Amino acid sequence: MSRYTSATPADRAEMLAAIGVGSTDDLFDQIPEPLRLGRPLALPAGISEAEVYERLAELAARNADADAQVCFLGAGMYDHYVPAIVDAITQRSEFLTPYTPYQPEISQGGLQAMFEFQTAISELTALPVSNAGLYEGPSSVASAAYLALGAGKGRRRFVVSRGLHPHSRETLATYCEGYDAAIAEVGLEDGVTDAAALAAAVDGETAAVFLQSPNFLGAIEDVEALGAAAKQHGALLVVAVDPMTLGVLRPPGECGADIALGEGQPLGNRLDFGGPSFGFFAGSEELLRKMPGRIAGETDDVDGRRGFVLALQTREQHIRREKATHNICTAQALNALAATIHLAWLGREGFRELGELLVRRTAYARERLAATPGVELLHEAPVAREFALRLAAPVDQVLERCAERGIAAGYPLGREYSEYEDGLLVAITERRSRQQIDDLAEALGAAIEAESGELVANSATKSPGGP
Amino acid sequence: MSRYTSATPADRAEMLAAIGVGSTDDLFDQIPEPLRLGRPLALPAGISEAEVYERLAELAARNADADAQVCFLGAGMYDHYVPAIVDAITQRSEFLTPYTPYQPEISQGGLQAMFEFQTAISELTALPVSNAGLYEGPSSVASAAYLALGAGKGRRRFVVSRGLHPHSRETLATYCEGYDAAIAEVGLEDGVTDAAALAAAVDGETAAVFLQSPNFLGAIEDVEALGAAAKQHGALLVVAVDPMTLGVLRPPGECGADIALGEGQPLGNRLDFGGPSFGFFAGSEELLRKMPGRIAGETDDVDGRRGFVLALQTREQHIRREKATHNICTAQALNALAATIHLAWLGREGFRELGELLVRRTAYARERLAATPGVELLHEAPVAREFALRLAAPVDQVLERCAERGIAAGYPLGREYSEYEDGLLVAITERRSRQQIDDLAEALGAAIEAESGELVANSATKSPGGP
Amino acid sequence: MPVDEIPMQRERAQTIFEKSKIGRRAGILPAAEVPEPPLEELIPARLLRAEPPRLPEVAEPEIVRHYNRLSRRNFDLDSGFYPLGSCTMKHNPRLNERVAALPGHARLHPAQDPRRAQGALELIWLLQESLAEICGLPHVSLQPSAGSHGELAGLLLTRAFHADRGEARTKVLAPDTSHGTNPASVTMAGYEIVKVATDERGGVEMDDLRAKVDDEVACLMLTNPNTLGLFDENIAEIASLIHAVGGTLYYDGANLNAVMGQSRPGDMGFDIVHVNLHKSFSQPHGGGGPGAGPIAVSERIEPFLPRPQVVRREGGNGSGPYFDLDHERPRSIGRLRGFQGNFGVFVRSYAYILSLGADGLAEASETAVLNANYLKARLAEGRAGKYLPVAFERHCMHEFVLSGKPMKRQLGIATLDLAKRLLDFGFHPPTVYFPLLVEEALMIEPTETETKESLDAFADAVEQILAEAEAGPEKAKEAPYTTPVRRLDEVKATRRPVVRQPL
Amino acid sequence: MPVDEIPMQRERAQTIFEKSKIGRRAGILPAAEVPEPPLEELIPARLLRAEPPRLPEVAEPEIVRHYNRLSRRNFDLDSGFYPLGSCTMKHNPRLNERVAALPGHARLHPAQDPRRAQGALELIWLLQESLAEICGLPHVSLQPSAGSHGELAGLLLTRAFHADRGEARTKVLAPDTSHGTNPASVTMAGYEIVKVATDERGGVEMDDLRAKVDDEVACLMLTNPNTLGLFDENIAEIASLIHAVGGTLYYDGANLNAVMGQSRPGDMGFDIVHVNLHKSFSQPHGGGGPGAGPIAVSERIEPFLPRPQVVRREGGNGSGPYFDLDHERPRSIGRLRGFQGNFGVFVRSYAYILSLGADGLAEASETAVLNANYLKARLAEGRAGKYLPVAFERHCMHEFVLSGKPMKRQLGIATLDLAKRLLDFGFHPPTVYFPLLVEEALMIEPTETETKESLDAFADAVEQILAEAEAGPEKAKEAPYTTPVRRLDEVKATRRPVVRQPL
Ligand SMILES: Cc1ncc(COP(=O)(O)O)c(C=O)c1O
Ligand SMILES: Cc1ncc(COP(=O)(O)O)c(C=O)c1O
Repeated sequence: MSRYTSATPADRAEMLAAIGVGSTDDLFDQIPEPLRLGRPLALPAGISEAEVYERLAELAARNADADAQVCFLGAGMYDHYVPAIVDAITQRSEFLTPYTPYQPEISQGGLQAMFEFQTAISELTALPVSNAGLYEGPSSVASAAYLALGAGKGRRRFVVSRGLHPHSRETLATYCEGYDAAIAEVGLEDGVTDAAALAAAVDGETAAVFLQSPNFLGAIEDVEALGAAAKQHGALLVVAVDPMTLGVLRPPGECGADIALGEGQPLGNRLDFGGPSFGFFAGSEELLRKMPGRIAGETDDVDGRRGFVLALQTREQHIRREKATHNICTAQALNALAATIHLAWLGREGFRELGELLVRRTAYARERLAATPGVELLHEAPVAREFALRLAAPVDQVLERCAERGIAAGYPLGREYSEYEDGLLVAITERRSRQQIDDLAEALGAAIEAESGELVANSATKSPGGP
Repeated sequence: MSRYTSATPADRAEMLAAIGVGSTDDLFDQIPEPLRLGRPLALPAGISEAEVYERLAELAARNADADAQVCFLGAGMYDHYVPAIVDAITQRSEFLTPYTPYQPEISQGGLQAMFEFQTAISELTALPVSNAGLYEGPSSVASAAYLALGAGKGRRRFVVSRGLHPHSRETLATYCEGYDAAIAEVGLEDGVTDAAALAAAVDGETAAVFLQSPNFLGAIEDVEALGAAAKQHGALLVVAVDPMTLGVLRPPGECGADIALGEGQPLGNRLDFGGPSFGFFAGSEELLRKMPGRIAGETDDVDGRRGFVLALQTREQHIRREKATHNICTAQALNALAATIHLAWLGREGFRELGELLVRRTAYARERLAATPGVELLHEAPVAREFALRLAAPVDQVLERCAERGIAAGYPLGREYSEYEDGLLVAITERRSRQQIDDLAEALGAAIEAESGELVANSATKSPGGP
Repeated sequence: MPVDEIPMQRERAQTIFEKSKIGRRAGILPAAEVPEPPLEELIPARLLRAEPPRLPEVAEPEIVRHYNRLSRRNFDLDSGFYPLGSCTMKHNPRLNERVAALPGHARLHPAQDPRRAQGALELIWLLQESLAEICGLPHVSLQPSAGSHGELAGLLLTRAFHADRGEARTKVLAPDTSHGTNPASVTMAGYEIVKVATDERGGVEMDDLRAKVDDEVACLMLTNPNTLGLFDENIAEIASLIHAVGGTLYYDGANLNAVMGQSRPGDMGFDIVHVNLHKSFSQPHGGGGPGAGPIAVSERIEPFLPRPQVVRREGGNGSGPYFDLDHERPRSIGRLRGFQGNFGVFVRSYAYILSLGADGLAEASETAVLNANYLKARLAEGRAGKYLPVAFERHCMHEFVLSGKPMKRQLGIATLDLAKRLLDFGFHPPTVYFPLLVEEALMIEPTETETKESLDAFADAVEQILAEAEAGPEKAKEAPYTTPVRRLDEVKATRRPVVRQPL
Repeated sequence: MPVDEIPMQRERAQTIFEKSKIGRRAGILPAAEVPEPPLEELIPARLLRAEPPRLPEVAEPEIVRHYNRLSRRNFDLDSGFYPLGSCTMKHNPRLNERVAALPGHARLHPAQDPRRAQGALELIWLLQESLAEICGLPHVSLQPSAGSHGELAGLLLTRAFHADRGEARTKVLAPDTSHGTNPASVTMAGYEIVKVATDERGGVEMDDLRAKVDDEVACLMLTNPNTLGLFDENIAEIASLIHAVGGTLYYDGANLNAVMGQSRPGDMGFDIVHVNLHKSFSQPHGGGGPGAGPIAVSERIEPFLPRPQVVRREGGNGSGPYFDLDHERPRSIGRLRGFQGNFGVFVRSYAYILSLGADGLAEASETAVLNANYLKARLAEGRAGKYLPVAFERHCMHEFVLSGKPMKRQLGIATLDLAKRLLDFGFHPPTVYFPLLVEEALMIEPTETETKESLDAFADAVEQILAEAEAGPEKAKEAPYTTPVRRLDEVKATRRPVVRQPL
């Protein structure tokens, strides 16, 4: 069994003597006998490091990761290249192992990193204040709703675009049970939010309007135009964005957003089957004291040295308790640090260039794939790094055939949108070369052709499924 | 092109102005025009980090590494498990990036690590003084010979057991061209050095006698008995050892060795297709001032604080130049650190247990394989972690068949020993489970059976070779 | 000897943005390989950004130096003793980082077809099973991202549970010693928090509890051992009181490190438990995350667990069992976040459980309790015993709370001063001023991975600081002296907040 | 403000052996899974060890802390400016560490059948080809483990080359500015070293050379640019002199960083070149290795290259080309070490070459020379210009040498004192007291990866130290003050050497 303890039998004897008990068992006396487990846990015995490694390597080998397959999956998390310095720095004990910086004098590294992160997010979103990060994307949407309720003096209604990530909409609905708030959803037209329907849905009871751009179908929304309705009724405009597009797309802060938030994974974080990553959350000056999460602020020490501390803690649960702006405590500091390093590595020029590269390769891929027999565009709206297609054959079987050729062709929209059973969402990153895009077109075409024939047979053998 | 430079056009202009030249080209004027390259190097243009990663990942994927195959290869380097803390610590910038510690006040980390390494090697070998490491195993043998020449007042002859690693014998021969020294080789009997022949080979001209235990065939030599001849004629006794066996095998220092050395890879170093690793080198007190390589020593600072420095530098090339005890400068400090951490992680008990585990699994494997039809022992001498077999079918073809089943069955002795064309050397580590050993027996048996028939045909198709 | 300024202090803070110089860069990108029309031809100009964000322009060597030097301005667990109460700062094995980084884990896309993510789903399932056994409750969801997220999940589960029975309850009880996230979560879940008093043994004041228990009570949230490090001996009675009125019992698992393999929340009568994988199960804290807050629940709560749930299915037509994401959960409260939770954290914690195994986990808790009681004993001696009495005089579990009240009155130094002075001795201070009901509280949790030598050194440092203070309070009041920065003006940071680098 | 002792200095050095306590341990092993007879039944008792080596007994958390804290007692390239002359302390890209760690590289056994190591052999071949182009010589062997190893290889090649022509020459020429490894290698190769003087331009004194060149000369070893950072303009004539008497010309490539893509040793007339991959090609120095010292040679030397050589072969029967280890080299000098050399280093350096490419390498050398000349110019100003004159007044290449002679005479502080005082300013000092012919030498190599700001800060620090010294020598003579330890007694360490922990 691997243990990480140091107490030798001799140590234990000395320590028990100092405590004044005969055995450690005596220390557990305070637990009423019937509540003592009194048996070993029904878990295997501990094993050596080499064996644990083997065991986990075996499990890992049974996943088709983005090295094993060419990955066109997106839907909120993307296969970007994470520079080596990100791992090298975030794996340093000094960043990896401390707790939340409650003692600023010995936590300047983490606190300054938070301050730099806030600055970077503020720049990306063109909004003046950012927190130091939240759990991840969808729950950040729910946190914005909580803020809106607090700010919205009694308003208990949210208007949400169907273009908002399904996980975000579902998470918001979950939280709203506790918020005692209602949600009105506005549909999509030609891939983007139905402007008329949105305008009609917003009213004086609306605490906030939620948009996403690019939306789940990859379409870039005209946030400013759509946001007018929110402004008109004094509702907060909350916009979820893909941070990797903000080098080229007009930032929420310039489109009238009160809050910009989103999933931070594309910035320096690996896929990790969905987490840990982080959520970013920026807002207008007025919202500073209503923000959820940690915020690092600049100050001086007694000798006048510049330093950083956790600012505005009076918002937080450990001070304000039931009146706190949020319940969050442990967040995702290390993931936010990874993002900060990645952004510094890309730099002003590199970040813009990356955005341009995504837009151009995506345009190429969209055209290339749309030209494939059996494939057509699901919508014609402008896109940045992801786009939706309609396939002339059952999507699952087509994906299966592509997978057999080592390609994860994309995300089947039918999983989340019954109206798009034939939809496929394809994501592009700088790691997806032109060659890989051409191979995808080839594979898709072949799969659709093959499927078009043998629908019946195929789907029969499929049904119950199994690995 | 990826660059790691910072000079912007503005910087360059300022710097050139300060220097007082118009262009960097002017600075290269001191190179006579005909010697200026005057064209770009015939190398590809630089590429991005993501692309370099892809390129090297493709190359790596075309190697059958010890994850891709079950590895029974040894012959001096072994597939031991390297604990995660070894990588975590050796990858810290503070250990990874400094130069040799010429400024001790800011190099205490590296110097103390050397001191700890020397202590560990001294303990393993049971010899009082160790240096901080040399390049690797075989060249350390040649370094010992150089020391022996220096110590041996005019003696220019070495007696070498054929059980010494072929690479060591060949390296020694290469160096001896410069040493102007002769080598007499002593053969093996029943797997171990022919004692009588050795006794006969050593004479008053002999500067040193070289043994290895376990020797290349895995056999444990009776170093003390064999060493008597060296003592008798006043030659140095140099013993190459496998450090991983020193938890259970009698250490060279207790067998009369004047110098113990060897390949350090098994201690905390990965396989790396053969390097970088390190060579260790320990000796008797008298040899301290004749040792090659760096040696860290303990001392105090002006305030009486304990500290460490490079000691006895007067032995070294940067001071003594042509009279130096060796020419080595850059060595393998980081690899020696990895060994030190690995040894601390194993600890006194773990190191002994590991030795016992190797001996027992090896005994099991040797018996199990010898019981396989078409397989017999090449020798019956006691072994610790590696042993030699004779196969009843052509070794290369047998290995090929095992490889097709994902097993690297061992090292074909014929590569280095014409007298053992049918020989196979099998190595065991704690990573080779009983199940894997049983699988090897099964695979070997099947391969031999299959080969026994179709020798002719098979070897025909084999000849020119190719991937 | 003439002394220069301490190197760390000499180096003034400068952000990466301030190191930016136009024209410098680190990363470069692959060539486009495709046609490169002006962006306006692909996206309407009004949707495009005029000026790129002003990210720093710095070459790679300087980025590396910036963050390496910054890192040294942190105190960390791999450098010294970190007895931060309630945070379980135990050793973070590097093995866990290694296995989490395997491409099969780290590079797996969350939307991958479950049939091609069987290893990941099995790992999740195995961790669910392990936590269920450790907590003594049959069902587990790993979705919550941290303890506070688990609390909210638990309260929403409670709400769904009552709603399902046609009830709308309004109150949630929690002791006055509860952690701040508890009341904050209660409010977010739409409930009203009701505080329960603490008795002289440090447990729940039973009379106060009885007085407050009624059928408006949806749930009681407890930490056991509680934030005083004390196990509530009345837990059985407490449970029956709550269950009698139909409420649920929620276990804040932040202190689970005290009872692994020793006692199980489920056996104590709890319905819902959250586990902080970044505490008891060795996920590094990362300076404030990531973590994970899985929840374990009883049968009656199971139908409401978040979607999707990882399940093990028997394979059709003879093929073996396989693992799947179950989205068909009609009574589920729904999602709490995207995808499957903090998988990378699950890998680390599962590796930790595999490493220690049944006996190792029990030994970890046993040693955590031993270390805490030993340090408590050491601090009952000498000056500490005089100026820093323990808040509740009985054996503690994995942590204990001292009161700095006599120290403040007799020596004129506050708990904060003691904490700051400890920094000069190379120790991370304990948690201070929590729990609230103990005046000048010092909450000390050594964890099982500390040596006796570390505990002794810490006790000696406290003794020395108190001795200094007997000579006069100044030394401690002005501390720290040797840290990268000294005491910081936190009021200024809140009064005139500067929360980003002006550019 | 009352100051405590600097934390680093307060912490006294204690070895891992001194932290050992019987019964503690970190690693555990898998179960044997096989019969476990007493060892005596498997191996004769006289061959067994009675007592295991006294390795430390420490649990993992304390091992991690020990080495983490130890690491902070090092100054490193990722923390600051490291202008150590002749050592090319340029940025070490982390990308190189990442690719070297890929299992296909890191876990590949050196005895693997070449047919199953094609990726590794191709990488070696590609690196050979790249270095051949950079050096301007057709053939490369990667076998030598460091520069000094390459030197010995080159001298043994020279010996074999002459022997092959039936000659036994005795002398090897090298300038008095040569690095210590040169003469040391000469002796190991069985030759006699003959020093050649340096002229007033810092190059080889041609008359002295002519006087010493005869048919006993086996080889001339040169570093060009030499250790003064100066390019020898007479190189063409030097080469023809040596070739005229049938000697070989050896290029010590330690300074190749000055001329990559600018000028090639082969074109200068050299027969044999060693390259320090741990200098020009970004392999991290590791506190004293690992490195690698590949050699590039001309056609006439090729037959003697070490065994085995990695070669590209045309595949039989239509299959494409493949890579192999060629052991059949009858005239080879043989092996210099085991297996195929420091492959892990090759991976890093090849990744570096791929990253920079042709233009990037040329730009690196160009910027290295620019940085050196700029810093030289900065140090020609003010006090530095007065007390620290440059040894040879001309443009330098990638490094330059100052003389502390006036400083010593006029201010009473030696080069060593200046170096030690620089430590307090957070800089690694230049190489000192080398080359030997410059009195009180300071050899400064900034490298291309430093910013102008770093160079300016360094120049300012030197200025400030000299200003301090004008006020009196004590400050520098007692320096450093802020390092983990202060000046150490090196004499004691050699007089009464303690080279291991007594147990
Ligand atoms: C007692 C207690 N409850 C809840 C929490 C909240 O856990 P988390 O930080 O994971 O949200 C903490 C963490 O500090 C705690 O100590
Ligand atoms: C000029 C010169 N030659 C040779 C060497 C020796 O190289 P290595 O340390 O790689 O053996 C060095 C390294 O310091 C050097 O600077």
